[in-house]
Amino acid sequence: MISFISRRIAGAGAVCLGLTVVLFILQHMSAVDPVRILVGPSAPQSVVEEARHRLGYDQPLVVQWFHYLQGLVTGNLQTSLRTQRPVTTDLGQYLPASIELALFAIVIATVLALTLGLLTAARKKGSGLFSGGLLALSSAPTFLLALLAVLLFYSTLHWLPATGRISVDNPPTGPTGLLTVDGLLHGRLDATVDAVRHLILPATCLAMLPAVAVGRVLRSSLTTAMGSEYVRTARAKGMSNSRILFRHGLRNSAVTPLSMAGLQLGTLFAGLVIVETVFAWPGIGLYLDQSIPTADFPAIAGTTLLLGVGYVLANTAVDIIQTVLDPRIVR
Amino acid sequence: TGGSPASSSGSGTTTLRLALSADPSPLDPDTYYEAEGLQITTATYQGLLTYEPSSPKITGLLATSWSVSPDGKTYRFVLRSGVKFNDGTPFDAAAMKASFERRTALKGGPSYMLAAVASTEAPDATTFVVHLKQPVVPFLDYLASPYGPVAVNPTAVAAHATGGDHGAGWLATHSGGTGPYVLSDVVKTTKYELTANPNYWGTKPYYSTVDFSVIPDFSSQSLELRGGQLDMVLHGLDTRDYTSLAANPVLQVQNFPTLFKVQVWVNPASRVFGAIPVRQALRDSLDTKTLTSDVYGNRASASTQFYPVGMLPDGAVADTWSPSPDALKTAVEADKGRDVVVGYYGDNSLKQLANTLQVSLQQAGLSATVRSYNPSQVFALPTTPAQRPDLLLAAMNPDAVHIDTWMSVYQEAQAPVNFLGCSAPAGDALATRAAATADPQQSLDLYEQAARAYQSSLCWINIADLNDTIAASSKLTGWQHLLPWIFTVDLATLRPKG
Amino acid sequence: MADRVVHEGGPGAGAPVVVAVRGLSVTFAARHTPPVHALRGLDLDIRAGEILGLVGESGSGKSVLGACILGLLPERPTPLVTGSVMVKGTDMLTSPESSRRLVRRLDLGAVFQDPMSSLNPTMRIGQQVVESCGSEEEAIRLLGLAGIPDAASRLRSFPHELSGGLRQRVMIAAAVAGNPALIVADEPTTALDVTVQAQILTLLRHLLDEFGCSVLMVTHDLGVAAQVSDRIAVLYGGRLAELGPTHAVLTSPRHPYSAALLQSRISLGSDPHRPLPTIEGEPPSPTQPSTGCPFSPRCALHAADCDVRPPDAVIQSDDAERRVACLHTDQILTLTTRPEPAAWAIPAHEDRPPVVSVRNARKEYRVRGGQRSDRIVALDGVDLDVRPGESVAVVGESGSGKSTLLRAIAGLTVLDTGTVTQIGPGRPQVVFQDAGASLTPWLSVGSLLAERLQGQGLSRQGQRERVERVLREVGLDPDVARFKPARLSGGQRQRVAMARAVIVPPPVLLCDEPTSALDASRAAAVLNEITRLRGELHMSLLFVTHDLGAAHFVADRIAVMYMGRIVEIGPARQIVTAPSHPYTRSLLDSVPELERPLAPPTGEAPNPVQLPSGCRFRTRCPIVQDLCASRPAHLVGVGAAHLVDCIVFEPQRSGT
Amino acid sequence: MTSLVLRARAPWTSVTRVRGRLRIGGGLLTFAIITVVALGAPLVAPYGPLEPIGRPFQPPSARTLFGTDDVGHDVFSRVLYGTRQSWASSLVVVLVGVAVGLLIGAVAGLGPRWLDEILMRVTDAFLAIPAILVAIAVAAALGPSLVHALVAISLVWWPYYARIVRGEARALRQRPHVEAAVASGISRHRVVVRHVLPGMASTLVVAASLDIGYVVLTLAGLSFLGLGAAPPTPELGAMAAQGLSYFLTAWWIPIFPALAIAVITFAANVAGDAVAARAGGGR
Ligand SMILES: Nc1ncnc2c1ncn2[C@@H]1O[C@H](COP(=O)(O)OP(=O)(O)OP(=O)(O)O)[C@@H](O)[C@H]1O
Ligand SMILES: Nc1ncnc2c1ncn2[C@@H]1O[C@H](COP(=O)(O)OP(=O)(O)OP(=O)(O)O)[C@@H](O)[C@H]1O
Ligand SMILES: [Mg+2]
Ligand SMILES: [Mg+2]
Repeated sequence: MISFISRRIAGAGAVCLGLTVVLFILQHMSAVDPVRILVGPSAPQSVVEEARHRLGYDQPLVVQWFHYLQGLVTGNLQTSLRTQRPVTTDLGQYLPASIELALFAIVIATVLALTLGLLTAARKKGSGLFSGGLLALSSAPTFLLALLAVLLFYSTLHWLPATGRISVDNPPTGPTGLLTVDGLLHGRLDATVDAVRHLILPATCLAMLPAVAVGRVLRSSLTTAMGSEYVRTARAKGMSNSRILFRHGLRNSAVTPLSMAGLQLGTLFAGLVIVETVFAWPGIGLYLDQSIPTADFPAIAGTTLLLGVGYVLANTAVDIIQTVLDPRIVR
Repeated sequence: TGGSPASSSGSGTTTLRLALSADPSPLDPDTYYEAEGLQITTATYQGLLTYEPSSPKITGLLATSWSVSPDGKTYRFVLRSGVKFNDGTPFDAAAMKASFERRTALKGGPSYMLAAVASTEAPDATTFVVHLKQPVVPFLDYLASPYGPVAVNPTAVAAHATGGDHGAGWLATHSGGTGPYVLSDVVKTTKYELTANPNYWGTKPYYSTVDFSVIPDFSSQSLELRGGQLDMVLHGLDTRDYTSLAANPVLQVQNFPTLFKVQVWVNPASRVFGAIPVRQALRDSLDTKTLTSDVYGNRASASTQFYPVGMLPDGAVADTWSPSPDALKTAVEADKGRDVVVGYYGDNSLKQLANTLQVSLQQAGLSATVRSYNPSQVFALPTTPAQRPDLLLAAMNPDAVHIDTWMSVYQEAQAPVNFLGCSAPAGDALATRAAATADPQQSLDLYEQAARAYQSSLCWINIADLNDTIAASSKLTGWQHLLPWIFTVDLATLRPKG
Repeated sequence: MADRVVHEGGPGAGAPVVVAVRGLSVTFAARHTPPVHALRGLDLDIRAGEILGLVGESGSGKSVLGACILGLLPERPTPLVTGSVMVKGTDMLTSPESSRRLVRRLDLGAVFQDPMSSLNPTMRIGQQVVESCGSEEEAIRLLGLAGIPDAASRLRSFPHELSGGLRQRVMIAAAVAGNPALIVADEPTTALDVTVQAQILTLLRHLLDEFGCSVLMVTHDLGVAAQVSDRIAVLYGGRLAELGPTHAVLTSPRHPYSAALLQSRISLGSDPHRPLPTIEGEPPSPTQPSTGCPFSPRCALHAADCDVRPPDAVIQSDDAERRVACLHTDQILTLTTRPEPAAWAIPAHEDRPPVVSVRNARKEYRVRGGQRSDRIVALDGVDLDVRPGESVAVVGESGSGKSTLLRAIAGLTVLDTGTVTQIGPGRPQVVFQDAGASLTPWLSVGSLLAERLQGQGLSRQGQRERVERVLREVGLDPDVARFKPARLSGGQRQRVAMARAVIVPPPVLLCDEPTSALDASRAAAVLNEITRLRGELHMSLLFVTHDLGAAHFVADRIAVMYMGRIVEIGPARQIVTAPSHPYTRSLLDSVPELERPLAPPTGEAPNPVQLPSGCRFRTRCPIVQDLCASRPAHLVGVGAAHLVDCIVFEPQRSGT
Repeated sequence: MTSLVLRARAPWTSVTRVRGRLRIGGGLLTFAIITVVALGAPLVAPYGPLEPIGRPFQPPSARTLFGTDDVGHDVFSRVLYGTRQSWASSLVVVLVGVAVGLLIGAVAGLGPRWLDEILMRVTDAFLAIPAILVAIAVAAALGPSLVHALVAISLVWWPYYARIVRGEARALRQRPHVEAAVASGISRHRVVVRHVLPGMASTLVVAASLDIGYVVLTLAGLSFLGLGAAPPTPELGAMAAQGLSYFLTAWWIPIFPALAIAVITFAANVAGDAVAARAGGGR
């Protein structure tokens, strides 16, 4: 198990290195001049070169990469060209928002997926309709989904806010950076409620794709489980359907959906970038989105690496949970 | 949330709610050099001079009067007395001197405006003297430019300077100026809050706070404006949006003239458009009036002068022609079917223009394709000739109203933003001489000659003069706007109707 | 149909009835497939406290009947059910799910075929028993009764941590919880080794005397039924063929099918010198049932009146306990006294040097997920010779290393140490246990067979002819060549597999349990086939099986394996009649014969990862001595070509 | 990780036979129609994708079914071509993925252990970071263009298939029929080609068909971030994304391409399920 995890982490490390290399080369090839953007279009060339030198962009690629790696080990991801602050500082600032959004999305996705799976497995009426509808929703491009949601729930129905994390005055700050939690910690229920209202739309849009992906797998493995012989045994014992579903069905069919969930985290991260842009959600997705047009390489690389690491950790966790869930799994 | 425009959220404070489409780069006036967020710097900082609203006429701001030595090398300013920085520190010549030095020291983009400054003096509190190495014709315009040198509170800088950054780190999210507003609260990628400067020397603004929330998606901005969550959308909507907003009784759309010119940049290396006659034909084939009204509605007016308004006396270098649609067809007979790339840099309107241009090129028998450029690509063009399109549609605006700020930035052969490297040596020579000529009238004459040289090079084909278009709640009035501004209005003069 | 006159009665009828099945018909109607008639009008009673053995070949409807009694028919394909199944006054077909569930909880218990898949793999066995018995103490008690050593400590172990036998004991413990009126046991021992099967059967018997509940013992093996049941019901084509007291049915069957079943049964007594009697033809198709008696197409007594309508199982005039569904029971004796088929002409194998000889073969497997040190010794110093034309059977329980040995000879497994030398041209061919799975599903039979003719310089035409010939040889229609394996029946697939092996006659034919998945009559046919081919093609034969009967039938010599070692090897007859090794003996005593009590070995087979020191069998050996622990024995001769791997027989001791 | 992807990429048993049948009809039909449209776009489309046919911003009408866009292109025609474009793109990505994956996976699954070790380490490494993130990073570095986006995605798409194939190969290798083939003494090459590889077809087809929709969405996402096809390329994602600014004033410009995307994805999913149901049944 330990060796397995370490192998996984090592692999991830390798990728991150590889990724930086790729990015460096690509960025060098690509016909963009970040420095020019940085100092401003009409600044004279002298000023540009000045800045280029200051930022070390005039050094050979290998040297630049080496410096980047040096920074990496000391947790320093260079300075963003756009915000001119250390990328780590920026990420540190935007991360909580993304985490909160992602967590909510995960919760919603889980609920949807479970409903999808259980409805079908329990052969409830309308399960087909439900899953069909969900599938249809998840087939729409996320940004369209998001805009339609805004149009409907914000400008037409006036039910939910469309942008930002919170709209109460002087919202609670610290310790966690998750407004919902901090609200509770500071006894600011209004803040928590408001934060949740802001979360609903983006989180739901974000949850759609993963929910369906996981839901389908869950549905399949649940159906298999419910057709299995140990479930027949349980029936023969005279247990009620629902008890069987939860006691015998669910746990045995959890493994596959879990790994799917792990994979879907990738989709979720990608969705963050889009959803945060539409809903003006101040997270790393938005950060990445704003870094792209200015070719803010340190920011792009930093964000990607951060998300990558998160992804690996999450999937490793998934594997551990699985071994707990199913005693037969050995790694 | 919600509420009526310009809502009074209790306790006598009146709030104006605006949106930014992205986090502006650090708001330190000595390095800040972009459009998004100019609204904030202009409201928080002031320079010695400024322009009169919507006019090229320079007027005093922190300086009440000024004189220039005959050799054009010494500028002497009498400073406004009784001015305080927002923290109460009195503003004086020393402060101005410090500000000049700070800008030079920071070597930011806009620092080039002071590149020629030899030294500055502050003989007494209200006298500020600048010595130049050589005459800089547009110097006064630089001082009036929104990106020009402004008064930055030296005590604040001293207090917050860390590691020789001259307080840049702190000023990225705070303000230390003499402007009507103070940057009082910044939550990056979320909100920027301005509050009225308690120590402002001028008439207090009506709105005691101005909130900017970062809303990247313009549809959302438009929705929030309609829904009353925003009082103003500074830019980013498309023509039809503005039309429908203008039709909306509770909203209004304001258009202010700017120095923006929508131009077709010609690539001299182009197989087709390298030849002057072809450029000529291209120009003649364009019906700028129809184009402009089709694409921009009243967000722009067809260009009639070769340079933005106020840079040269009206009509000095007129730039109109009677469109002859099939001029091009005959001109490119030889190049039938040749591939040409029409690039564009900017919003959907420019995309539209690019496509229309593409169509007429097609009809002329060329096989034209459209390519879009994002900022990082387009500003790399001067250094990456391989990436250059045959024609580039772009709308640029200079830092100040002076013609030099246009020629030296966009037109001279070595100009930093001469995208396609097209230029006219004759023009360059004249422009250089003009810039070095102290006597205003003489240099103006030289500039006019340079202008004609550039015009006849047909490196640039003007299409339209863009307005700064602002959509807002119809309750707002008291609009003021300066020519070089963009995405910006004078917040201090805004107030509710009646 | 419930109001039909039912011919139950007679002496035993006095006993109260737990389950009354009346006119039960079950048809599975899937949307795109023809309806499957699983049961067609069944009347049956299960009396209090009796064990009713329900026998019949695969597809005869045994499991479906069991499911009906439990009220657990699969929802789809939707079954059409008529008739009634009354359990303790509740109709398990029509009454609401809630009340059926109540009956299941209170009055019924169930034991299914495969204990591994029938237990929840992610739930501790303790919980699973508690689910049906309520309290942990009770669970411990039951597990104890089910013969699980120190049950209390096992409560927290997961199914996959137990041996097959223990798992089945857990199932049984759960089944007898809250002592139900009836336990439905659907082939509870089919998946188990003979020794374990024998243990389980004895356990069942013993438990019933304890709890006094009745059992429906579903099995396809008459022997098993014979061992435990009071009465035997023979099912054929979804109908009751014969029902009666065990002894009576086994000694004097009245239905031609029962009779044929008894004759074709492979047992230690079957005569190896002549073909086994088999039932001609194929079993009835469940999709187009015949109008008349389902058995008539294969029946020797078949007459015109048989095909009018299916005969009901009527009470016999002379014996009210027996019911037979045949119009010609009077002629039954003509069947049982049929002339035996002619003996085969198998050339006695010459004493030329062996075609295959294995020397000191050793093979270890690393245990997945265990420590690096954990190894399973699949083969440990095995020597074996197969002479030209000779037939050697390797018997042993699951995990004893039979297949590994065979795979080593076939060259599919590389030995860790030791040698496999093969004299003569051509490589050995293998017929695998699961013939169906050993045929590539997406290739036609023809191409599968032709494949082996590559590089024989045959024209397409020539190849086709060879294929057709070999198909006829194994008794298949040449058209089969065009079919994909999926279209063939189990028996046919087995034959195709054989054809594939012999289309180019190999020096040695290796068979890995070719019959263990087949019904008695099919198995008999296959054994006949193998023996015949062996004679005709002068092949040697290595036959791996866990069935001593089959071994005795096909083999000249039998090698008995235990935990990776050959513990005894000798002439088939001697091994079966006069076994020397205690393990061989207990193996023999575990074989469920019709009229012989079982004497299975005690205890569990040791964990292959930590084998006992010295002799591996000592932990279960009835004649164990202290020396056994000290060192492993080595093979010693106890007769002509008869070797035993047991200290007791080693010279210096046998002297004293 | 080993079986992670394999397990994760197995949503196909999901469809019960009955629903399977119902869906197979609808799904495959839509699928077929889309493919036809994609292939026949030039024939079906009333106008060329880049040819302005009238005034911009014309709402849907009899002449222009989906209205005209900001340049006066016929949105309907562009959607048809876009369908073709997106279709081809996702097909390319998936096929490249399958090809590379098949090669690497098969070598790993059937080759010697050490080779398997190496190849799978590499694959794991690739899988350790979500494909789409890498795609974003790469496309961002390369600059916006459909080709770049495709390159970016293809670059990171194959490992999934490598995993699937490798797993399948390992599984098949243990299957009795392969053993039997080996035992029957035919050449190793023949065993691989005739007895092993065909066995992967269904799994691969299923995985691929379920993926197509996902790729289309991914492309759309990249386009939204300005990393996809640059205008005026008729690529659905780009059309929808760049049309977003007209969301409120000329809804038909972004909505119809987006709907097309949704339909493709939906059909691909359903059809994938259907294929899966078939494959599942076949097993
Ligand atoms: N769920 C089902 N769907 C369709 N047909 C079924 C189903 N269950 C059983 N059958 C059919 O009903 C008939 C009887 O099946 P059953 O399982 O009772 O036979 P069996 O005697 O138990 O055979 P075996 O000894 O192999 O278990 C067979 O033809 C079988 O194909
Ligand atoms: N490929 C393998 N990997 C690991 N262990 C194996 C493998 N093959 C066989 N074994 C182990 O080796 C031992 C002998 O296996 P083998 O299949 O030869 O027994 P067998 O007598 O054929 O059993 P069965 O009657 O069930 O076929 C068993 O404990 C089995 O678990
Ligand atoms: Mg059965
Ligand atoms: Mg075996």
